[in-house]
Amino acid sequence: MSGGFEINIRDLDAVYDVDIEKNVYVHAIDDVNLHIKRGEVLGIAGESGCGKSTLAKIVYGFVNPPLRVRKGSIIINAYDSEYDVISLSLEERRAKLWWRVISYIPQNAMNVLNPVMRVKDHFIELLRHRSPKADMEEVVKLIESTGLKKEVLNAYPHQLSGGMRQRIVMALALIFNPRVVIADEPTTAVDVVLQRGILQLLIEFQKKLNNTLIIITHDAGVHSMVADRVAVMYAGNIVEVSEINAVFERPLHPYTQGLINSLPRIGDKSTRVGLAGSPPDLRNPPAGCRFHPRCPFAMDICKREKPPFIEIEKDCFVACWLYTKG
Amino acid sequence: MGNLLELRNVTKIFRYGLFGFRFKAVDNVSLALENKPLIFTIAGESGSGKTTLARIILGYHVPDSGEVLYKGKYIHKLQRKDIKWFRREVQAVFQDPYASFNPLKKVYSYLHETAVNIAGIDRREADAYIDEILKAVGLSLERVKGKYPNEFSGGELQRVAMARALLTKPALIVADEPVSMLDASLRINIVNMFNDFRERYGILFIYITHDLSTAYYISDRIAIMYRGVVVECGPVEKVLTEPLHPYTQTLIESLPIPDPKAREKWLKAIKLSGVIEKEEFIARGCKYASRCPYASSKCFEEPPPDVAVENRIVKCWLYSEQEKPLS
Amino acid sequence: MISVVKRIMKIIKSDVKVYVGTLIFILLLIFALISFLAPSWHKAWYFLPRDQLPQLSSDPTYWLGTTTNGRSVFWSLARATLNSLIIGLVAATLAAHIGLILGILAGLRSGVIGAIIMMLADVFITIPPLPLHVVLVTIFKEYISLPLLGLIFVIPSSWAWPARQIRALVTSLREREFILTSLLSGNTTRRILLNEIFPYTFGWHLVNFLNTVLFAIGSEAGLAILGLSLMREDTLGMMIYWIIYFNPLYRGIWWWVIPPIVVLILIFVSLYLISTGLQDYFNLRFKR
Amino acid sequence: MKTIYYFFLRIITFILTILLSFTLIFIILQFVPASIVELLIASYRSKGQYYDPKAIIELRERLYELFGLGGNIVDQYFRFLNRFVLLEFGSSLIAFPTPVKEIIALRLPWTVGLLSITAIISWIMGNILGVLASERSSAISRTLRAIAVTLYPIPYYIFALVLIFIFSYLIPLFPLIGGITTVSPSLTIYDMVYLIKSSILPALSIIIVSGFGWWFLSSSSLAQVVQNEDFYKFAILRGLSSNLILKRYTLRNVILPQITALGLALGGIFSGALLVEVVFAYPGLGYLLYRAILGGDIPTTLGILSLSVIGVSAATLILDLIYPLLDPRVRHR
Repeated sequence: MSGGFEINIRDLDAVYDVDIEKNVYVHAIDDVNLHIKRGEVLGIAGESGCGKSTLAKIVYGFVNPPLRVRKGSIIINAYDSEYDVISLSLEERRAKLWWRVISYIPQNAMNVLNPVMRVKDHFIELLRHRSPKADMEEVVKLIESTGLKKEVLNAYPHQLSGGMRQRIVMALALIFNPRVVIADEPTTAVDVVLQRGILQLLIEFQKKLNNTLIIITHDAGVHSMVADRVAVMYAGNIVEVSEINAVFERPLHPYTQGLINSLPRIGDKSTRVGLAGSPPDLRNPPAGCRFHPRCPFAMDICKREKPPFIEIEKDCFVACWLYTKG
Repeated sequence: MGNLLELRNVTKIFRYGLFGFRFKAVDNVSLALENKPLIFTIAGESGSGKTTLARIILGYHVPDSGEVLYKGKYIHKLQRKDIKWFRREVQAVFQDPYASFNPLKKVYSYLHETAVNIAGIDRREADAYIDEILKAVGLSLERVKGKYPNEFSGGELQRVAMARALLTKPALIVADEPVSMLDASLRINIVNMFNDFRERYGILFIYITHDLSTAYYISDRIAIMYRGVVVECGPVEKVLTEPLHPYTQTLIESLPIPDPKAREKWLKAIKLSGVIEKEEFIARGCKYASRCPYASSKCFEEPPPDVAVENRIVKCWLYSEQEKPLS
Repeated sequence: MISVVKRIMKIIKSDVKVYVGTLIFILLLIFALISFLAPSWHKAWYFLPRDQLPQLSSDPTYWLGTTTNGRSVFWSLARATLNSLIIGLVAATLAAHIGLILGILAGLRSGVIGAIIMMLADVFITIPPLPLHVVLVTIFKEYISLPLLGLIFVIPSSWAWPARQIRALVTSLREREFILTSLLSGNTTRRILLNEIFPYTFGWHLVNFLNTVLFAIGSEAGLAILGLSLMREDTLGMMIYWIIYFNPLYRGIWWWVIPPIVVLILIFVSLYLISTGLQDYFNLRFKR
Repeated sequence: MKTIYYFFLRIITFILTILLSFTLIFIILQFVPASIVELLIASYRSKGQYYDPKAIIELRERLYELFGLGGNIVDQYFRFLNRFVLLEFGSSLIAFPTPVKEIIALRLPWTVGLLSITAIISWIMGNILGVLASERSSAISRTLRAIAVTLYPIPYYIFALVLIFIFSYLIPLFPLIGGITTVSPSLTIYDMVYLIKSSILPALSIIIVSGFGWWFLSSSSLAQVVQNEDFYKFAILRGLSSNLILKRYTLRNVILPQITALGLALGGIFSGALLVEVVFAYPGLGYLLYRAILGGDIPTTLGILSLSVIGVSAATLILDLIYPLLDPRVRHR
């Protein structure tokens, strides 16, 4: 597997059509640029409705109505070939990209197995190309690497606990050793102890397979435990991308600052303050910087023009007028 | 000053299907809360029985055994005249604001009913009184009147639910996961409000949650529940920083805290137990035995007693007189 | 009162199925009501010349021609539609309301009573309706009258469908937190039933009502084919019976056969369109 | 262990259904005034049909016993149950002295033949079409859905009349209400051809209506239920081929609610089929029931009715026993 791998997202813009004739839509992704590197764990943070899951679906190429990509490109180059996800047809994505180059662990992973099929059939139908015996050996090895016993393979999904089903879905996603794995809110409905186990497993596989892991979650604590870099999203824009320690020690964007300050920590009872107001309705988002109605530092220019997405340091970006003057 | 609320060996049994599997959702829980304004947290993961316990305290579920006393009166055996008194004294706020209001009814109708039926406010003065309470939660009457639940954001609707509970000037408010559906940045505003009302109106809050960080931030005392049993109870500063019970220890260690420096300790691999929840519920001894690193044969046979350690109670054989405390 | 009418109109316009269905049904209703203007002799046999082709004239008697037994197809069909609708309404009102009450009772009292009601409902649903109707009508042949026939169709299973439907709805509602909020706002169980639960069940009650009307009209036609309906009265079922009995198609008399079939099909189509349209409407609103 | 418990419960419901329906009939029969027996017998005489006097005597005896006009209630109930369950109704009136059981047995294969073939074909056709149609272009499925919504509520016997009008009158392909008069079909070629020719229309009227009915149910259950399920979306995400998804994910999850729906609809399908036979004078149980009622032959009527109750309950039981084989959640609790 020769080295080079990265994903380049250029000027991506996507909407959820509400009423096509009247041209009413929810502007879910607005001018997103992101460069995802080889072998890194990128966290995509942001609160409900900021578009992080939508971005993940588009990067994976799972775009169907009412979601519509208006402009922008997503270039994945892996195994010395280049794919523009947006221009590929659904058939091409399915044949070339899905599960070989890029795989996707969906939200609510506990209930995504087919209730009327045994666990092992989920794997066999994917492998199928080699001899049944060889297939089974590979599947057993993969299952045992997630800490599950091989008897699990003969069981039906409803006979297993939530945690077990979660690990099976993870094994399914890693079966072809993909170059990038997207995990969409992997541990929201899971209790804390199981969450730690699952996230540790994700990181362990990422290290072993040396691929890129994109974790989408609203939980800042999860990002601080697993992510190398974090992209913070607000109302369809990426407002800040920075290295994990920087995000928590010296957050750049006012939204990130507000978010980090509002998180209580055990052992520290100092008063915390949340953000005023609530996220905008993306059917008619505010002009200029979409955070200006709630931003304590909002200047006149913020209300009129969209802040540029500039690289403050290597691999660190921010979209805020506070940083363009200097 | 007797106890405001007292639970004595409360047990509630649930059944799956007609002759199906029976288990104790709440198993022999005893608690005592003095009559002073504070925030008491009941923390536990899903399936720990904390919501069932809340519904028992509200009088909605009747326990299969044990009693619940509010200001010395048995709440499940109240006579007619006391029911209205109990309803005025004890109110509640629920997890999902949109589920707490009937989508087909105007939100204002619940405020009006509570004010008139429970608080006994005269119909004519109801609007003024409601407006005053709504202002206390950062809203106003004309912002709320005539609107349906879907015309509010989650945060706003939860504030209306809080206002509805405050209308009767209760002494006890049971808040069942009041902020878990809200975004982190908005969550803290509502949590701060609890503290504010505790001081201003002298209300005792029972805060039910699975989020230990907010629990630490606002509460005074905490009880940790696991599979229907209170495993540890005491002042929150002590319990969450120097946890005694093995389950509480694992909980605190596993919590993903928003500080990258703790990553190295957090990534220390843990063994995920393959135990199915159902078995733990019907376990004879300690419910946590099958996952506990210190479990001995006694833990599997006999349910552990409540052991007093400093000003805390922990239900674990490790701390009973014969055994030397290990931690 | 006006707000209720406004709401109903809103529902009707909201779904094309309901709109078309209501339109057809209103036309049928008018046609049925015209039967009150029927001349006194319309029931008599051999009053009119037999097997007359339909011809347009001022007097509607001949619009649809006459039958082999010398009766005006138009008047007998109008009266038949009216009677069938009456049977349907009698059966539906009873069955839907019994179903509603038992459904709410079983939904709220989840203990033994609820289990018994539901077990009874499940058992009754599997019993084929025709045999029991035939037994009832054969035995009480002498006492059969329009409303009694409607009553018979309530047994065995037409109450069971609404009961199952309403019970499922109520059990799911019972778990919802706004019931608790309403309780904490000082509402009595009766008021909760009225303000919180009933607005939801009303929709399905209407749907169950329409489905039972269909079931009853269909059952009456079925019994009539077996010669067990009201021999002396005009009902859509009886018209089918006479068509099978006299077999007019043999002699090319098509105008006696087509109208009753068309009216029957229109009734079924229109009521079912309204019922499915309402179901979609309530599913959507309930989920929101 | 759990599945045996499931079967046990199903068999109990089966027995209960039969017991309850017969008890219901028994209770109804208790309200029959004694005078009605004389009334019924008198009405047959007035019809001018000649009945063998011995038949009348036996009928009066049978009716007295049936309507519980003699003996104490308890042992009468058990004799009543015994008679109904074992179809012991003595000799029929319209074909005296042949016992009721015999003439029913003669006609049973006709009805079972017509019913089983049409019900199964339309169920399978409806489901497969339902799943396929909505997968393909939505234009076809929208028009099909419109037809299905109009056809679905119409009872078979009404639709049968439409078919008669079109295929017997307008385009005379099939014999008008000819039907097969010979009671026992001799297996000559001519009979066979005639048999098939006159059973096409009855079969068609059931297949078209219920076929569209099942199509409508399966496509709506597919659209509302399966396609919104997480496992369906995850199957697409994994890049599985569309016909693999169709076979192992869509079809197998749509079939389950359709089996329960079939179980619930059996009662209606059976009643409908009986009536279609009358409209076409198809020599099955339905037509026998029609002639029994016409001739006031109560024992045969009750015989057919109890057979239909037992038959439908048995069919429902079979479906209930098949269901766990297809749904592992029931098989392995």
